[in-house]
Amino acid sequence: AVEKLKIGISSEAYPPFSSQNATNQWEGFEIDLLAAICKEMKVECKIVSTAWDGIIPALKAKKIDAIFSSMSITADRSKVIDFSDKYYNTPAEIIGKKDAPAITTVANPDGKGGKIANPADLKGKSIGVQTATIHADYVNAYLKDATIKVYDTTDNHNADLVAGRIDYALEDSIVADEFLKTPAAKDLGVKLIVPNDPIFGTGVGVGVRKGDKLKDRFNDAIKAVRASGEYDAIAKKYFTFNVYGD
Amino acid sequence: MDTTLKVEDLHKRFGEAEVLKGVSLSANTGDVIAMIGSSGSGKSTLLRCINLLEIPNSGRVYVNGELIRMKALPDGTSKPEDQKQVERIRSKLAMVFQSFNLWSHRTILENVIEAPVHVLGVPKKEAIERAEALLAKVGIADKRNFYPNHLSGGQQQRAAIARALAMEPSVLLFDEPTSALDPELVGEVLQVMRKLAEEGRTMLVVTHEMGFARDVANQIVFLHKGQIEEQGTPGEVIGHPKSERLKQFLSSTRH
Amino acid sequence: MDTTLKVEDLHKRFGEAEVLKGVSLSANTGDVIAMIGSSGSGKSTLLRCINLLEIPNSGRVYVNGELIRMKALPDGTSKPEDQKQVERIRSKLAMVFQSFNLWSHRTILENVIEAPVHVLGVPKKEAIERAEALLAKVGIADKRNFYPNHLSGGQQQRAAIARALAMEPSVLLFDEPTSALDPELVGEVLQVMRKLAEEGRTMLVVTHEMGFARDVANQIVFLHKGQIEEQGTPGEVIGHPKSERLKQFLSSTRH
Amino acid sequence: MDESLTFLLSIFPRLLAAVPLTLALTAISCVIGNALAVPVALARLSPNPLLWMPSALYILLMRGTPLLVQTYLIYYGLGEVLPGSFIQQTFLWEYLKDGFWYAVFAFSLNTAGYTGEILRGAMSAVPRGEIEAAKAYGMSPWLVLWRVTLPRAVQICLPAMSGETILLLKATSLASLITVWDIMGTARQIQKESYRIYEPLIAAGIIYIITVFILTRLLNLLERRINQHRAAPQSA
Amino acid sequence: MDTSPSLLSLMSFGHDGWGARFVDGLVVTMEVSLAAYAVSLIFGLLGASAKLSPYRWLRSIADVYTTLVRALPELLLLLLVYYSGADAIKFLLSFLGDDYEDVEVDPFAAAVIALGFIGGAYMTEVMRGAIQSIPVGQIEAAKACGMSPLLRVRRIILPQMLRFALPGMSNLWLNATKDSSLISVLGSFQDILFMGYRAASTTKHYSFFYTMTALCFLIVTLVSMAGIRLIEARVNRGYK
Ligand SMILES: Nc1ncnc2c1ncn2[C@@H]1O[C@H](COP(=O)(O)OP(=O)(O)OP(=O)(O)O)[C@@H](O)[C@H]1O
Ligand SMILES: Nc1ncnc2c1ncn2[C@@H]1O[C@H](COP(=O)(O)OP(=O)(O)OP(=O)(O)O)[C@@H](O)[C@H]1O
Ligand SMILES: [Mg+2]
Ligand SMILES: [Mg+2]
Repeated sequence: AVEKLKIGISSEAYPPFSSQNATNQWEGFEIDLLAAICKEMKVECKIVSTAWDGIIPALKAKKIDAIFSSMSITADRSKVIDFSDKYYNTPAEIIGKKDAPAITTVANPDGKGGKIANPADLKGKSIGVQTATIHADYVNAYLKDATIKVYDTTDNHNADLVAGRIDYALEDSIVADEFLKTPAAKDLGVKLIVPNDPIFGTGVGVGVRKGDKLKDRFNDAIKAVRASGEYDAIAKKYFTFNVYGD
Repeated sequence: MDTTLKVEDLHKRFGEAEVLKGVSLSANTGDVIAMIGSSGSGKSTLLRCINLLEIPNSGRVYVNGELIRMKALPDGTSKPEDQKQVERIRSKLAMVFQSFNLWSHRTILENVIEAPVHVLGVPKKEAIERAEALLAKVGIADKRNFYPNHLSGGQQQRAAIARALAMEPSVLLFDEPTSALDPELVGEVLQVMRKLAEEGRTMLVVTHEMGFARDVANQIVFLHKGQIEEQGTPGEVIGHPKSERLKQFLSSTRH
Repeated sequence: MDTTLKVEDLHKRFGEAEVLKGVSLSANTGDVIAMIGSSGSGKSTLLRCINLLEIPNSGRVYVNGELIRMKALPDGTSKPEDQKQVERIRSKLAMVFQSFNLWSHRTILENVIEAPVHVLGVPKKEAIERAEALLAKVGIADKRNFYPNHLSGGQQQRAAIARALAMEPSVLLFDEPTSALDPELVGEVLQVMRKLAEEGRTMLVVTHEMGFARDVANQIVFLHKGQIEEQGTPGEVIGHPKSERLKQFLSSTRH
Repeated sequence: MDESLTFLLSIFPRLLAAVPLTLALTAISCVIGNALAVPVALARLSPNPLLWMPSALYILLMRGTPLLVQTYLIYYGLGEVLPGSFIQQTFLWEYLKDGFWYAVFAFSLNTAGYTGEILRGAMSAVPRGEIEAAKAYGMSPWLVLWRVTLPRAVQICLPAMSGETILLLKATSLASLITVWDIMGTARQIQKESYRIYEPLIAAGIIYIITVFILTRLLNLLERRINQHRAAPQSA
Repeated sequence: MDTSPSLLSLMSFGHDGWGARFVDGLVVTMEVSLAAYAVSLIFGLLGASAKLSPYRWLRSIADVYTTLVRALPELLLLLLVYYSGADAIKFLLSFLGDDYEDVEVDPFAAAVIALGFIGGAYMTEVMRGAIQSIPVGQIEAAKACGMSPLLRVRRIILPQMLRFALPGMSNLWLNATKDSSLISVLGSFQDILFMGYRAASTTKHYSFFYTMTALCFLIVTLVSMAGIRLIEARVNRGYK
C-alpha cells in the first residue's frame, strides 16, 4: 500500500499560497508544490485543515505529520519543531500612500555591509506589521524611532493603511502586491523593497516533529523538484519573479 | 368639617371579575372608618385603589379635597395624569399592608426611616430618633437591627405599623393591622390607633376586630361582593343591622 | 392512649438569643392543643422545630412513638441522622404556615394536590377529587385555577389549610390558621378543625382566638419567653390562671 | 520539561506588562457597561413602545451578534468610511486612531446588552409587595428604583453579573483584532513567535487565576454584604 | 467596497458563492453549541447543588471549579481536554494491553465536553444565585410536606429557580453559540464564525462577510429569544 501522510495547512486563507475556496477546494502555489513534492516522495498526502492555534499541538499529537503552511524558519521556532530546507523565500516591502516620500536605505549599523530601510525616513511616522512575523522582528530591531503598530493579520494593517490610521506597512512583497491590485488600495504604492537581512531568516520550510526522519525526505524531494524544473513550472503559474529567492 | 378622604363610584375589574362595583365613601378629618366584610369582598382592593397601587377602572378619589386626576387611555383603561401629584398624595396616605411588605434588604430601623428620610427629607438623625421612639411604642425596639426575615409574624406586623406611623400621614390606611398579634398586643395597638384618632388623623381600617370597630370607629362600612351593603355609626351597623347578609355576618362573631 | 406527639426539653438558639429554653409537651391521639403566648414568645419556632424546619440545639421529638434521631456535629450543632426518616415523619405532620407559603408557581388546585400526588403517591385523579372537595369545604372552590398571588389574604390562608388537610396527616401543626379570616370564616374554619378533632386527628394550634382555645382544645399551653409558663385544660388555664404573666395576658382579651 | 519551565518563566514579564491594560479595559468597560445596563433594562421593562422597542432591538443586536464582529465593524468599518472625510482633519482623529477607545466602546455596549438583560430579569423578579410598599410611601419612580428595585435586583442577579464581568475580562483578548494587546493577546503573540502553544497559555492562565480569584473574592464580599438578610445557606 | 450585486453573489449557493459554506458552518455551530449547552446545564446543576450543599468539601470543590475554569483561557482547557484527554485515555487503556495505540478521542465529543465543562462553571453561578433568590418559605413548605430533596428540586426549586435564572441562562446560551467558534482550533470543524473569517480572508471582503456572519447569528438569536420568551411567559405565570 502507498504510505499516507497527513499534511496540516492553516485554514486561514493565505492567497496566493494556500486557500480553500467556496467549494472547499484547496488552491494556491503551496498546494500545487505540495502535490509535486508528495509525488516525488511517493506518498499519498491528505491535507488536514487546522486552525493556526491548533496546528502545533496537532503535529505533536500525531494528528498530522507535517506542516506545509508558509512557516518562516527562525531560530526560536526551531527549538520546538524541525524545519526542512526552505521551499520559498520572498522579499519584504514597505507600502504607503502614493504621495508619501519613498523610503531610502542606509548601511546596516552592524557594519557587516548589509543595508536596511532608513530609520530617519520613518521617524515620527507610524508603521504597521503583523504580529509574530519576521517583519515585526525587523521593525523592532531597526525602526524603533517609528511608531510601531502591531496587528493580528496583514489584512488588518492593510485596512488601517487605507483608513489612514497608519502611514506605512511592512509585509511580504507577494501579499503586498496582491493587495495593491485591489480597488481599495488605489492611493497606495510600494515605498521600498526591503534589502534582504539576516532577521528575515532563511525562508519558508516544512515543519515536522523534532527528530523526525521525514525532514530529510522532504529535503530530498524539494531538491528533486527544483532540479527537475517542476518547481519553476509551478512558480510560473503564480509569480513573475523568482519566488525561491537566493 | 373638611372631607379628608372621599371616594366616588370606584369600579375595579380583574379580567372578567368585577371586584369593586361602584364604591363611594367619605371621611372627615379625625374620622375612623372601620371596614368589615367577608374574605374576598374587595376590602384590600379598595385600599389599594385609594392610593393607586391598583388603577381603578373608573371612579374618583379626593384627598384633602384634591381630586387625583386620571386620564383615560385609548385601550379603555386609565392612568394617573400627574405622577408628581400621585407621589405627593401618597406621602400623605400611609398604608399598612395585609402581608406587611417590609423591605427585606433593610433592617427594621432602616425600614422605618427609609421613607421619612428619602421622601419627606427628614434629617437622618431626627428620623432615627423618631423611629426608635415608634419602635419602642410598638414594643420591638430591641429588634431594630434585625432583618424582617428574622422576625416573628407579630413583630413584622408591628414593624409595618411603625413604618406607616413614621410618615406622620394625614390619612392612614390599615389592612388588618392586628391579624398577627396576640390579644394583649391587639389591645396595645388599638390603643395606639385610638390615640392617633384623638390627634385628629383620619383612618380607614380594614379589620375583623369587632371590638375595635365598635369602640374606636365612628363609622362602619360593610363591604359585600364589591359593594357597600351598609354604612353608618357603630350603633346603627352593629346594633341594628338591616341587610340579611350583615345580620348573618355579625351573628357569627362571638361578641 | 398513644402519645402521638411528644417533645422533650427542646432548646433553640438564634445566635446569642435563646428562643426556646427547654420546652416539653405531649399530645395523645385526638388531642387538640392550643398554644397561646405573646408575639415573639417562640410559638412559630416551636412548631418549626417539631418538623425540623429549624434544627433544635438540643432536645427530642417523638412522632407516633418514634424518636427523630439526631446526631451531634463536631461544631456543637446537630442534624437529623436519617433524612429518609425525617421525610417520612414530615409527611405525617402537615403544617399551615403563619405566612401561608403557597407555591407561587402553581395554581391553588395544583398546590393542594402537589404533595399527595408526589409524596404520598395518590393517583392524580383521586387527588384532584379530594382537593376539590377540600377547597369547597373552605369555600374557595371557584378560585381553584387562580395563582396564589391573585388571591385575597383570607383566600390564601384557606388554600394553605386545604393544602395541609389534603395530606391526611396524623398530626396537624397550625400556625395562626385564622389570622387573615373574617369572624364568619373563623367560625367556619374552627368548625372544620373541630370536625378533624372528632375524627381523631392530633392538632397543635398556635392561636390568638381564645374562643377556639376554650371551646375546641382539650389542652392549653401558654408559652412565655421560650418556656411553658402554664399548661392544662382550658378550664384550668383560662378559668384559673396561676402565673401573673398569664393573668395579665388573659385580662387583655376582651372575652 | 525543564527547558519548557524556563521558557514559561521567561515570558512572565511580557505578560505582566499587559495586565494594566487588560484591567483598565475591563474596568472601564465594566463601569460604563453596567451603568448603561440600568437604562437599557428600565427601557426594556417600560410599557411604552417608544422605549421598550429600541431597547429590545439593542439587546438583540448586542447579544445577537458576535463581539468579534462588533469590534471589527466598529473599528475597521469606520475605517472604511472615514478616509477623505473631514474628521481626519480634526483633532478627533488622534483619538480615532487609537484602538483602545474603540475597544472600550465596543465592550461597554456589548456588556450593557448582556447585563441589561440580566438586570431586566432580576428587576421583574423583585417581590411585587416590596415595590408596592415603596410606591405607597410616595417614593418617586426614581427613588423606588434607587432604594428598592435596584438593590434587590442586584441581590438577585449578582452571581450572574459577576460571571459577565469575568467573561468581559477574558473577552478583552478580542481587542487584539484592533491592535490592543491584552494578556491573552500577548500570550498568543508569544505562541506565534515561538510555536509553543501551552506555555504562554499556562502563564496567562496563572495570571488570570490570580486576577479572577481576587475579583471573585471581592464580589463574594459584596454579595455577602448585600445578602445579610438571608439565613445560612439554603440546602438544595 | 464593491457594488452590492457582485457582493451578494458572493453569498450565492452557486459555484463561487459562499452560501453553502455558511450553511455548513451554521450546522456545525448549532450542533456543537446545543450539545455543549446541554452538558453545561448538567455541570451547572451539579455545581450549584454542590455550592449550596451543607458539606464543606463539596462546596470547596465547586469553588475551585468555578474559579479555576472561569479563570483559565478557554483555549487552554479545550486543547488540554482534546489532546491530553486522548493521552489520558490511552494511558488508562495501555494497562489493558497495548493494541490501543490508535485510540482517537472523538473530536465532537471532546469539543462538546470541553465547552460544556467551561460553560458549566458560569452556569453554576447563575443557578446558585437563582436558587438563593427563591423565598425561603417556598422551600420550607415543600420540606414540611415531606418532600425528598430530589423531589423538592424537581417540583419546587427548578421551576421557581428558572424565573430568576432565565436571563442569565439565555445569555449563556447566546454565548455558547459564539464560543463554539473555539472548536475550529481542533481542525475538524469549521463553524459559522470561522467560515465567515475564511470567506473574508479569501475574498478580502471582511466587512461584508462579517456582516453576513452577524446576520446568521441574529437569526439564531431571534429564534432563541422567541423560545426563551415562551419559557419565560410560562415560568412567570403566577407572578403578574
Ligand atoms: N432566623 C432568625 N434569626 C434570628 N432571630 C429569629 C429568627 N427567627 C425568629 N427569631 C426570633 O425568635 C423569637 C421567636 O420567634 P417566633 O416566630 O417563634 O415567635 P412567635 O411566638 O411565633 O411570635 P408571633 O406570635 O409574633 O408570630 C423572635 O423574637 C424572633 O425575633
Ligand atoms: N391580581 C388579581 N388578579 C385576579 N384577581 C384578583 C387579584 N387580586 C385580587 N383578586 C380577587 O379580588 C377579590 C377581592 O380581593 P381582596 O384582596 O380585595 O379581598 P379582601 O376583601 O381583602 O379579602 P381578605 O379579607 O381575605 O383579605 C378576590 O376574590 C381575589 O381573588
Ligand atoms: Mg385583604
Ligand atoms: Mg409566629
